[in-house]
Amino acid sequence: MTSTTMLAAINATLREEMARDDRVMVLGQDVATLGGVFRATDGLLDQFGPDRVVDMPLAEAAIVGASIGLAAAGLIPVAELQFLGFSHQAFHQIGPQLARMRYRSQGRFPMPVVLRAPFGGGVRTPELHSEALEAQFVQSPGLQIAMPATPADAKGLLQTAVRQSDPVLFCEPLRGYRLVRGEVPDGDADVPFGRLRVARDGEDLTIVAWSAAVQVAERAAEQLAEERISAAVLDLRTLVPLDESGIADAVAATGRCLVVHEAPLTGGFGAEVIATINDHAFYSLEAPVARVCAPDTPYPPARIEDHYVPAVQRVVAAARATVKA
Amino acid sequence: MVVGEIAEAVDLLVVGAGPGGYAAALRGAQLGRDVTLVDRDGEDGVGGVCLRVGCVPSKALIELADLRHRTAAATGAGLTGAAPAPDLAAFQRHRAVIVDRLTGGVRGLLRGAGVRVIGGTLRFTRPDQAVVEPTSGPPRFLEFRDVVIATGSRPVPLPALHHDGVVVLDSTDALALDAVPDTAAIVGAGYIGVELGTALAKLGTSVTIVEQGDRILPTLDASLARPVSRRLAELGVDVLVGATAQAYDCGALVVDQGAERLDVKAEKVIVAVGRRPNTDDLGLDRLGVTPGPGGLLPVGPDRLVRPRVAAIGDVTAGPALAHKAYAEAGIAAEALSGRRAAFDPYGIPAVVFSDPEIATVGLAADQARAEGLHVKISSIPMAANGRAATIGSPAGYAQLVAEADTGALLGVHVVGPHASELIAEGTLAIELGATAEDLAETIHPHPTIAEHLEEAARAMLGRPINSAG
Amino acid sequence: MTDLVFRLPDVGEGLAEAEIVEWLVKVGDQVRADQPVVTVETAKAQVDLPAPADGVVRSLEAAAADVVNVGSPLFVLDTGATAAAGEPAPDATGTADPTPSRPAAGVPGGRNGRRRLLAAPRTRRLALELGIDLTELTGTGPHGRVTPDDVRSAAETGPPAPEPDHPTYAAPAAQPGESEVDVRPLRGLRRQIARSMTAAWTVPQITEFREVDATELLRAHRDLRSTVGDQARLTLLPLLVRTVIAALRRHPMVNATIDMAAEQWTVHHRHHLGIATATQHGLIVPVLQDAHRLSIVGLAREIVRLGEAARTRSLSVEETTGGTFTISNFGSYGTWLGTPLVNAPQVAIAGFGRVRDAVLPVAGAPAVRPVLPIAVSADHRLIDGDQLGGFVNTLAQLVSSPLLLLGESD
Amino acid sequence: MRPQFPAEHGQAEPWSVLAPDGALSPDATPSLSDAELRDALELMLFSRAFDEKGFSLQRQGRFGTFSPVRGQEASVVGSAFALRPDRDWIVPQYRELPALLRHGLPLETFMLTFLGDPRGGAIPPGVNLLPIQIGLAAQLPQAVGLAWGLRLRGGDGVVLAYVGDGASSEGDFHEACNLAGVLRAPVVFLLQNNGWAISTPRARQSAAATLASRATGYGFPGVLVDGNDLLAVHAVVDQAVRRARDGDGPTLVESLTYRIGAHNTADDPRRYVDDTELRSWHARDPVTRVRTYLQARGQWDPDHDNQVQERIRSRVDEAVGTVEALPPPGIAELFEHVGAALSPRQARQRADLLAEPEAR
Repeated sequence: MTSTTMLAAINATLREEMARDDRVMVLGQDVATLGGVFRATDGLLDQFGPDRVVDMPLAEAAIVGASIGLAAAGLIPVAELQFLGFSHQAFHQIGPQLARMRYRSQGRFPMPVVLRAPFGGGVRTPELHSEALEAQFVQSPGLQIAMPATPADAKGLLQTAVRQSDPVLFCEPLRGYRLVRGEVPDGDADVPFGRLRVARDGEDLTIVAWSAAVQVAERAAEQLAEERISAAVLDLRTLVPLDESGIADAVAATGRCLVVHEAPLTGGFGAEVIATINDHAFYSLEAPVARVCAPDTPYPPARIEDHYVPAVQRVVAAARATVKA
Repeated sequence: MVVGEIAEAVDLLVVGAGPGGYAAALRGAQLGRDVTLVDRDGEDGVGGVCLRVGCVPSKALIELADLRHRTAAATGAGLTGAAPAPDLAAFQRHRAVIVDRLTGGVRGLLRGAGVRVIGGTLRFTRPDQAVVEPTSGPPRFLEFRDVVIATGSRPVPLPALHHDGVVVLDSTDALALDAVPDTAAIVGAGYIGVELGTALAKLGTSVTIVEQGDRILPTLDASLARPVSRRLAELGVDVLVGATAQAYDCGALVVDQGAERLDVKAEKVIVAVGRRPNTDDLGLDRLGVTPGPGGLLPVGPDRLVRPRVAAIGDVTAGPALAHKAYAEAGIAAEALSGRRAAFDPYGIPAVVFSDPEIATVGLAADQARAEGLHVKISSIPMAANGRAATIGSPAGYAQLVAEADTGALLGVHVVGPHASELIAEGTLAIELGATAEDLAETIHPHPTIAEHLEEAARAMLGRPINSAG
Repeated sequence: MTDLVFRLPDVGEGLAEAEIVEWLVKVGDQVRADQPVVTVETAKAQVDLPAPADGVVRSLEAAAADVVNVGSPLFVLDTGATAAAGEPAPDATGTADPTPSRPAAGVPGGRNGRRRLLAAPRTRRLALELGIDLTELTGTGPHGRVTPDDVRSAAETGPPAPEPDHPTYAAPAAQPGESEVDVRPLRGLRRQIARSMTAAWTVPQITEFREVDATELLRAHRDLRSTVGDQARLTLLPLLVRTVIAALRRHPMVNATIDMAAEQWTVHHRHHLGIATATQHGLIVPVLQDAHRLSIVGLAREIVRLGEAARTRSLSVEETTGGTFTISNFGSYGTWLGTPLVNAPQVAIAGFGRVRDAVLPVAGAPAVRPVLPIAVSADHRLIDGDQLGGFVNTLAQLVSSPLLLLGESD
Repeated sequence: MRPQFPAEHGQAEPWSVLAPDGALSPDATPSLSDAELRDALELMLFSRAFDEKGFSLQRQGRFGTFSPVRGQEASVVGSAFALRPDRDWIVPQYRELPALLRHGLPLETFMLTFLGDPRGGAIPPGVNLLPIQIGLAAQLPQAVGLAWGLRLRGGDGVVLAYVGDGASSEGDFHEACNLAGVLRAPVVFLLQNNGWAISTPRARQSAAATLASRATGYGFPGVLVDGNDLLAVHAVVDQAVRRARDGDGPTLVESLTYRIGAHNTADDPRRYVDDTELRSWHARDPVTRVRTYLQARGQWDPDHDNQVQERIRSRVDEAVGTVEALPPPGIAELFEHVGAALSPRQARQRADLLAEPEAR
């Protein structure tokens, strides 16, 4: 076990996976010489050379499209989209192409492609850099969506992503890159997809979150504990596949639930979580499931983003209301 | 980082690597905290003003000046030959070695404790975030859990005298002189001005001290300052009180004293009119902290300004002394780490390395009275001390202030040789709640200056041995 | 200018000190030689001390009520000054370095009392850690010096420390006076009681009540009291303690403690009986250590001693911990029958109400007899109803026939 | 002085070998042998026959919407004949049936695709094809990645990617060409300029005089070829494939041809195609041209033609019979190959669907 940042965990995992399997390669904008704008791929070029660590033209569709071709040729591309906010420039290669190539080819072309994409607010970026777009990708069957919240999960989920044959959108919380530190196991972290993590146990309320919102939920839970409200925090880890039974069990145990996410409320993945609870834990509920999300506005400029991204106090207030409801 | 403020997690952030800052960092590390220490000068800044350009170099200079002066004075006491000439250039090299050794030691301690040291200018951007602008490279954003503000203070400039570092100097420049000036004017007769003036005079400079108030060392009791005043006169230092420095013109400091205008010939003008806390450029408003009068940060006994934010040293009220910062550092680190801690000394010793030295701790008699205490006072002249006579410095006295009915010591005030060392005993006695009797019954070695405290205690009990009282 | 320091002369014969009664001049005053300056009082007389020369008073080195040693400076006279001149107030802005200003030393209690608080730094830190206000302690050391032991014993009996994260920075003070209710913090013993009662309430407990003919018990008490005489103040309680111990011997598992965290329970072979005691501070339960070894007189004395110590809050830690069973003698303050709450982690408690006359069937005919109500509560996790019933039966039997105690082994 | 802009590119002449009347250009040497030409012609005839059969079946409700090759047979077959199916790859759009057949795709598989049967995507192992691509130009970045990957894997395979004049307006066309140029990927972009994107004429797609000229902007050659000239297309693509295999990078080949007929079975070209223009392209029919040439060389005659037609007919009929005899796909196939394994959620959905009464 070593304590490290999210970013360091990602970098180390990429290095380990590339060393383990020479089919694994890294491509994207500024990933080679610069080592990534956030240094996630720092040092990989030196270790693995220009054929396996490749600076790409500024063309998201080409990066994803080429990854499809590389996978068809038998490689395991780990492509970096510099920001998830720019993924729309490649969306037509992700949803209708990458996600369904295995299906289209009836299994002839599985797509072991990992798309790494930093995202998330609170870091004062210019426009289009911070958007939490995860829900927009959920409707692309065949695509798996991993959203780690901790360094250990960043490693474990990235290992799992690289080592299996289906495409993965691997969303990395920008804000957590250097901020979130934690123990990372040596060797295989063994974090399967579709199995949520109980970040904190609690009895009065279950807070469901993923990625950077997990830390927000945990901090809220700490505050709630001071008010003698015992809040469990679930880290979904992957949205697709979704740990339905994990959610249902946890919510049934507390009878109350609050979903926190950074994306706008309407059509956000929180709605899917609540629908899942509706399907599997409705009769255990003691209060309506609440949501703390971004408002239905465009992602705002930096000076007002703190009003947009769910803050600890908003989560605390919603939790109080849910517990009292 | 091309875009965005990708913050790094910091557990305990300490701003400023002076005595307060590095001590807080080390104590924090001892408590198991992951400590990041930010200083404008990075590793080079470790030690702060005190170790690098303040107390330590100043004491080295005073030592040199004193040595030279006493050597000259000893011609009648058993030494012959010409007094050695001062060589400040050599002194500066010597000083660099001392400072390097001391700061190097601290750097080693910090490394050993796993403290991360970052160089750059820090500003707070949010209640839990700060940005550090290194001298080169992109800014770094630190998101911290707890912070200790230990940014210290800087000399206050006088608008009338533009600091140029060549003629108009501050104390830092003065300690970096590589030649002894023939003439110097010192503006401000506080402890820095008096110390520098004394040292320069002993090195051969013709010194004039210009003070706006009516006497030197205005913040100390007049009786403490009196022997120093006399000594300055003996050293040929001109002290102009009730005088205001107006300008520097044609090699002279223009001084208004009452209705008179004087030209004080001065190769160098040293401005020592006080220090100002470094709290103005820290973005404290973003941190949610508002400095009080004079830029000082209001703190509680645990040195917290607000939860998770502590301030220590010169940025808080009280004497701007390294040992105060040092003591507060531990309190702040402990309080931020969830321990109960309070800065609660009975006395903070204060020392002026004047000639003779002044050292004081605890309450003066009038302060004690203001506290509602009944006091007894005992004051014994240094002339009664044999060791002082052998040093050739019989000026000064030792005064004890004690509670009348219990005899518990409230204040110890010493003017005389080695007063700076002596005061530690007084501090200990006060902190332990010792009485004059305790002190009188404690055997002190003879012949030492230290036994003078025993004598003062005996006098208080009405049974002096060596002094008639 | 020439400063003349006037020191306290020996105005008597061999006097060491004098107290300042009154200053007759103030700083800045012009005085003439031989003008009275200060009135002092020695052990022998009150005298006025005159100025030694003409001059201006520069400073007064002592204040009224100070005791000054012979030889100590009393005042300073500037004999070179001819005109009266007040000391100009130093200009705070840019006159001189503000440091080292003499630090205001913290003298706890100085503002309120006139006594210096004597406590070493280690003691002060300990007080801080334990949340003890030193100014409220009387030290046992020389001159009232507070020792670490003083602090520790205050902590054991005094108010517990506030929460460690309680902010010490300034918080707005509550506005008093306008409220219709009196809101008070739950502190000290009351908080401890509240906590232990809350803990007691979490124990699932059952209570069995019994009314016992106390005729024999009262007779035994009367006989014993005449035997004991002045040796001790013998109440009914020592007898009840004896009875309880005998019943516990026959039902050992009632003399037990339970630890749910470890999921185990402990049967105690020694009998440390807690005696619930009402004090003006609140409920305190001193423990009769090894009560089974004490004679009736010993019990009586120990009960009195502990009760007194409880009321003066001078019980040691050992005297309030380690109980294996508790007796609540609520009859002593008039209660007829009540439900005692199990004093966790003990598993049972016996309550004795006030003896009163009641009509009982005696040999088939109604008779008026003194009746002692007994209520025993037990932790139902460990003690089943029949077990409790068995214990209460034994207890009732022994109370109604104290002679049976003779058959009990010690 | 004002800046001087370079002149617009004028109309370049497409590379051609066989004249519309089947005459070999005087200075040309055929790049295909007579035997290869006979095979090529048979494949062109097969394509045309299948187009007719497909239309017929579609009108009977026995076939889905599909896009005929008619008019573009030389372009498709000529380019495909430049490849070695064992190592080279084809990345199709969707109007390249004869190329896919030559590369090894069973006709039945192709037909299943246009029957709306998921099994149509099942390209047999060893057949170097990506599936038909309905998303226009989306295949191009994939083709570049594939070519790059083949090279990274140490092979010398070349990728031939088909695209049309309409799809060349897509952003993916630009991104793919740009990337291919940067990587010097072994890929040949065969841009079949058939004049139409459904009803939108070539002139509405680009102001460039030729689409081949765009290659200059990507740093590799662009070649204009007579797309109705089998030998010309083959010669040009052969040369491009050779370059790619030798590590000289990509080539853009604009094959100037014409869609004789509808965009697909749902289209009615009479609404937008000018009759005169259509007739002029009939006169330049790619099949006639090769047949005339081979007949002139004594390599083809009406008897042989009849045998070939008969062979084609029976092969098509056989394929129709085979696919129509296959059991239809059902709910199970809905969930096949979505991923390596079904998620619990997908598994439950599958079970729920299978449990519905109409499913049984």
